[in-house]
Amino acid sequence: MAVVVVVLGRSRNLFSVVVLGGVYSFLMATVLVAMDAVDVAMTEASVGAGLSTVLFLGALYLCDSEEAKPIRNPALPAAVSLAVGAVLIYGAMGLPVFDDVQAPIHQHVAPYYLQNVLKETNVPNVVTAVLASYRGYDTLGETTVVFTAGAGVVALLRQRRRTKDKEGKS
Amino acid sequence: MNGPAGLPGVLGHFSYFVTIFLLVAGLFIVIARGNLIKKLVGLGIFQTSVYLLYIAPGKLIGGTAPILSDAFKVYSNPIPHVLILTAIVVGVATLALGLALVVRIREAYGTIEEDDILLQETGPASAAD
Amino acid sequence: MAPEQAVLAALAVPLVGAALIALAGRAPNLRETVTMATALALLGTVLTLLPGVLAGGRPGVALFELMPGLEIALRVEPLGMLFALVASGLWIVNSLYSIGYMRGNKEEKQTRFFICFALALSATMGIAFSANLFTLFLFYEVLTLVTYPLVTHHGTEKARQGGRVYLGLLLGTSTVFLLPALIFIWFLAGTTDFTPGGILAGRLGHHELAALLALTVYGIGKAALMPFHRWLPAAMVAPTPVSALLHAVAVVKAGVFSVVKVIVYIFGVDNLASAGLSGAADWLVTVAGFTIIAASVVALNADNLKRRLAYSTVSQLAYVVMAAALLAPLSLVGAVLHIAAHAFSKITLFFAAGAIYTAAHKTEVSQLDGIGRRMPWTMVAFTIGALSLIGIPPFAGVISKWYILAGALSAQNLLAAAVILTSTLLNAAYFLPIVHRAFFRPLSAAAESHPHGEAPRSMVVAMLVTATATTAMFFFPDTFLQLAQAVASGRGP
Amino acid sequence: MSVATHLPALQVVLPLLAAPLTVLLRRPGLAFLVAVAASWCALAIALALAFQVHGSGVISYPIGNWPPPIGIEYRVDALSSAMLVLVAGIASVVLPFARGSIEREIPAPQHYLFYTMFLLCMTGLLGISITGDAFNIFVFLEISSLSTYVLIALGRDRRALVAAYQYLIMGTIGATFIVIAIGLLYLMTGTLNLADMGRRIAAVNGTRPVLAALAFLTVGVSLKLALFPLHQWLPNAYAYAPTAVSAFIAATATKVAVYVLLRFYFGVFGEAQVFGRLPMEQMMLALALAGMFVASTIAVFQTDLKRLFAYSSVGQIGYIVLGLSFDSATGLTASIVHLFNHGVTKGAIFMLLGIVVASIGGATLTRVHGLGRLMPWTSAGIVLAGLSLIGVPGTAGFVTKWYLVLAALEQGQWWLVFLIVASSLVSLMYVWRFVEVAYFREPRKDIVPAAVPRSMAVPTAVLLVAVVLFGLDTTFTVDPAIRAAEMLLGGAR
Amino acid sequence: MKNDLVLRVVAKLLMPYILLFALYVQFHGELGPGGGFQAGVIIAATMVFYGLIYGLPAVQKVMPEPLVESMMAVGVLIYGGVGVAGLLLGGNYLDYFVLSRDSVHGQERGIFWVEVGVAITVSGVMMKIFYMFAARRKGDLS
Repeated sequence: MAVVVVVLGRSRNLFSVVVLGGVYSFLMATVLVAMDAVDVAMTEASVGAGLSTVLFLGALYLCDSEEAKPIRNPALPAAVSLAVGAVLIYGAMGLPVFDDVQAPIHQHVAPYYLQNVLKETNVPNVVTAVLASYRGYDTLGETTVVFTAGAGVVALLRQRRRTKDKEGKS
Repeated sequence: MNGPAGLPGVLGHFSYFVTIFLLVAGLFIVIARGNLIKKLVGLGIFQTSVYLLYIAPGKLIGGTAPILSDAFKVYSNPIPHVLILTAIVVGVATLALGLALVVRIREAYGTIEEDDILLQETGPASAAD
Repeated sequence: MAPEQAVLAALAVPLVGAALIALAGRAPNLRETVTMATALALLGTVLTLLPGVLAGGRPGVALFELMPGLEIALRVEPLGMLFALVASGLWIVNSLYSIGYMRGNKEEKQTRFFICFALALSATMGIAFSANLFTLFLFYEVLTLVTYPLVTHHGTEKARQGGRVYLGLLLGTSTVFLLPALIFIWFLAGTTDFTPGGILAGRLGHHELAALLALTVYGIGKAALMPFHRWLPAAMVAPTPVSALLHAVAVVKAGVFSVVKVIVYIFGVDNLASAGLSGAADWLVTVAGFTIIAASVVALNADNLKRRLAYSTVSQLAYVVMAAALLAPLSLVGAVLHIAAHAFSKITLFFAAGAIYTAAHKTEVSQLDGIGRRMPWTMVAFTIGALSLIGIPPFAGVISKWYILAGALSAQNLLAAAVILTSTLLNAAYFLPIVHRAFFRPLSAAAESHPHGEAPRSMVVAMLVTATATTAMFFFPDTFLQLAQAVASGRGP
Repeated sequence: MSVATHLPALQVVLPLLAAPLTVLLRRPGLAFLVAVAASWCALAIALALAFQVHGSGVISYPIGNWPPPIGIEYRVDALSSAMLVLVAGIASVVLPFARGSIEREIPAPQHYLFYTMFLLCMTGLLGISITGDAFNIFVFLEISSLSTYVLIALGRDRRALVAAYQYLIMGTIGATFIVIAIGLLYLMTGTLNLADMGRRIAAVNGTRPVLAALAFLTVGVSLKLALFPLHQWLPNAYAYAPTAVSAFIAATATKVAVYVLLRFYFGVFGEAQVFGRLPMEQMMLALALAGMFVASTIAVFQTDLKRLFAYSSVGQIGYIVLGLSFDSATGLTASIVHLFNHGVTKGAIFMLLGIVVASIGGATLTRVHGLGRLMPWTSAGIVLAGLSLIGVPGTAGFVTKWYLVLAALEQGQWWLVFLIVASSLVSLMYVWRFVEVAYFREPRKDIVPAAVPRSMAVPTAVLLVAVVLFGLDTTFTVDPAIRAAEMLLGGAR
Repeated sequence: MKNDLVLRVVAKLLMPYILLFALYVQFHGELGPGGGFQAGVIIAATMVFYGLIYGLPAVQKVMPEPLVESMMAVGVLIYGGVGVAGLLLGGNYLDYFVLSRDSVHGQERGIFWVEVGVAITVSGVMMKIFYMFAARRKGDLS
């Protein structure tokens, strides 16, 4: 995965970038499966690898597919992103280690779901249950986000460009 | 707060390091690259990396996907999965909007390079009337 | 009408007047009739308050309360009463004069001019009758803002320059110094009400008190205490009636008025003078004294008539501040009286200067040779004003100066006494030459070739009125004296 | 079932469902009506909630009847109800205004979608303010953000697109940071419910992940609220967005971000940890001051009024953060009051600019010459709101200044007192640029103002009245603020 | 590729199965992985697929633009409506217990409808976005 990202960062042909992005998503998906997050994996595969790739290609069709060499010098961005990474490492070192049963997340709310889902909703897929019922409101929000995006794209791409351009120039 | 069942030391945090590397790389692409689409790709990576941050700690070795049946006793933690599902959706929604914007920008400016756009703007921007 | 209503009316009348003037803007005659009517109405309202206040009444009204102990409220007390009297009285004369002046010089935007004038008066009434420091601050700022268009009336670049200095210094000092002081006072006392004996008694040590006093006094930039006096000469770009308003009627008077009011009712004379913190105000005496002398010297070297008058004002204001800072009852009476005396005298002088400009288009002292023969009334009035400021009987100035001097002696402050005497000489030195030129020098050749007569009648009348007032105040000072003594003896609000 | 018990749900759900409805209707007129109706209902609900909270304390509403922390909880307390009122209030004023405004700024086929987006944005902000669940905050944050990007991109200038894109990138980074923070917190506490988090975090106080979370959260939110060095997206966004949008987001979006900050700092981390473990106070103080001075100074040199006031917003945010940095009841009160006051003021200003744009087709300083004569009411309004930005007494802005200075005094930091008042002089400068152009320049011949519908004038007037009202009677603003501040410091856990 | 015979035939054959699979994912979501969102994506993907092969007009005959646009809204409304139903039946917002006499059954019912709503919105939005980009493309070429 890391390799993919590095290549992706360096390459300047946007097509390959996009395709690599797809590959990356697939890898991510497999990792997620390994982490037992089947639903997530499925979504990531369909969305990350499928949907967004299509979107990108669609957009690329409308734009030019070669990236000019970045003129700016990468010192500052590097500094910023590394700083962020440093903070995160600092924090991560204190996190419960991988596969730690004692970690709070395994102690507090989750067990309740695992024990009561069948009793309360008769839905064996805990993820679905939590998604749609316990935390159903988040999902409503999520749906709204999707809707927002849809309506937004409509709002942005509906009107005729030419007039738009003139206004822009004025 | 290393629990007894946890893998020791750095190894125990391996997943985090992967996450962090991806995150840094993504962020770097976003900030450093001048190409609007490239930026969005970077943004994508940046967001996806966060997924691992959530999911990984939820995994329990020997656990299975949180789909209940009598065959298994140990399950991985479902909550992060739920959250990340939402996060992914939000991510792609943002992406769609971003691309739509890029298309429009391409049409208005004829380029998707940030620097070129800034170059153009120094022209009309001065006569902002 | 009941005194409470009268208090509100005092603010409302000029506002209504302004509105009417705006409506009557098309027809000059009607507009100016409205102006005069408003002015008279205002004086009438203020006068209805006088007897009650003399009898010890302190009518007041509370409008809004922003937070506990911080409300917009009005209350009439002797000092404010006196200030209101002077301002509203002089407004009538000033309007009369302005009409002549504006027409004589064919000024533009006359409607805006008269509107702002009325607004300024409303703000002044607010300052005069404010019941606490916060309200005073509020109207103080309003006054600054509404007078800005007057100062920049000509709209030239020079005018705008002057306007910037004016606005910058006044708003600057008031926000950077006065506002923190105000909040600090509230923070200490939980109120900002003007109360006899002050509200800070025993709350602060010597140095803190001195510092706070400095903040406050310099915060009141309108008092033109050096080094924050620059705005006054800068504002000279304005038309003469405006200068008169600034110098005599409203602005600078508002300044010294506030200073006196703060010293008497916020800090408290006894508090400042009390043993523990004796001389928390001494430095102020020194600064004021310095201002008096320095300003007089500048005036001495100024050839531009208005500039000379401006610096004379700076020094005269310093008189009031010094007198107040002396903290002696007698000098306080002097301070209060001097507000009135200087008002009458200085407005006369400015009227004269304006008249000269209107009739002869002369602005420099050196051009005034023999003008007394052409404009006898004007120069007589001028002479009266000058003599009054120098402190020669039978004119108003001598009374106030007398009290201040007496106060200085009673406070055994020889420095102050010396300053007063020196400055008197200086005053004489920069006023008398003008009189001498006007009456005893022959007309210059240049002037011979441009014959001109007296200024428009309305201006002459206005001048004579103020000149008479200046004289009258010497013979019948009772009302003012009563009010002043009421202030000094602590029978405040 | 009684409606009253379900108000919290309805508060958000009404606008949320109204949004898709507008898409179904597709007719601008109907969409407009739906939107207005929804926003007014929302306002009514918000007020009702405010009263309930005031009466019976914190309201907790478990959605889907799952008791928190199992399910998602809605939690209304003094602070959140205040935010609800602000958001709903501004929305219900801006929406009627928007109709006239967008007709001139947005191509017709977009109109109904504009209302959709507007409603969604409002939904998002309301959701953030009311929810008691960490992840839910993120979801609704995204709703509001996405819709905001679109709204900005609808601006007629092509630079609006770039502005929107920049905002999208920065906003998403900020949001992702927030997610990271939430994730870390979740990993450490095992819960997503804020109150629950606040309780359970005690066990892991000061551990590295928590501190890291604190850092990420601060940066993320700072991006959203355009804290000084992270403000680059804001000026363009405000300047090129349709004016109605500028008005709404300027008044609410950044404020809600501040709310999130407060919520996490005091509700979850606890002030001891925030201000104890890290040099937060100093950092915030520095950034706030930098914002106050640098941003305001940049504002002075802008030529486009929308840009000018956008920068002024960055400066004003400085005040809010400054109040926060005092970590005292008074300071917090100042911040929360300023959320209101600045929200109202800025809303009013951008609406006024909207009127200007609609009338003379642009709001650059070169266009508004002599605006004082062309559009007396509008420019008077701008000046009034400007005075509030400066913090002149009698306007909303003054109240904030007052509390800020008070907070500084409590800690005896005199230098801060002076910096605060000095910063208001900078604001004076940029407001004055408008005044000079509008009142002391001749109108341009080539510009003839077009008539503006009353539907734009009236809502603007309403806000202006509020500006003055909040400046004179502070019971609406300060009292809730004080309650909220005490609640936060008392520990909202 | 519009006139590639093989593709066209294969597409025709495949289409129904994909949709079937979508429905499976949709309603099997309670048991296995999957749910409304994934289903929606797949449905949309089918249509996009169809569109790529047969061209935009063809899809728009099957799925007219206004219909798609209203699908976006309807989905959200269904979801929100379930919540409101909860309110009307005397529960809290999004309270599924009250949707049926037997609370567990109520939960199932609630989840079912919610998933439907999600699916509709998602597919609607995806298709709409595809349309939008596609339309742009035509505009560019012309």
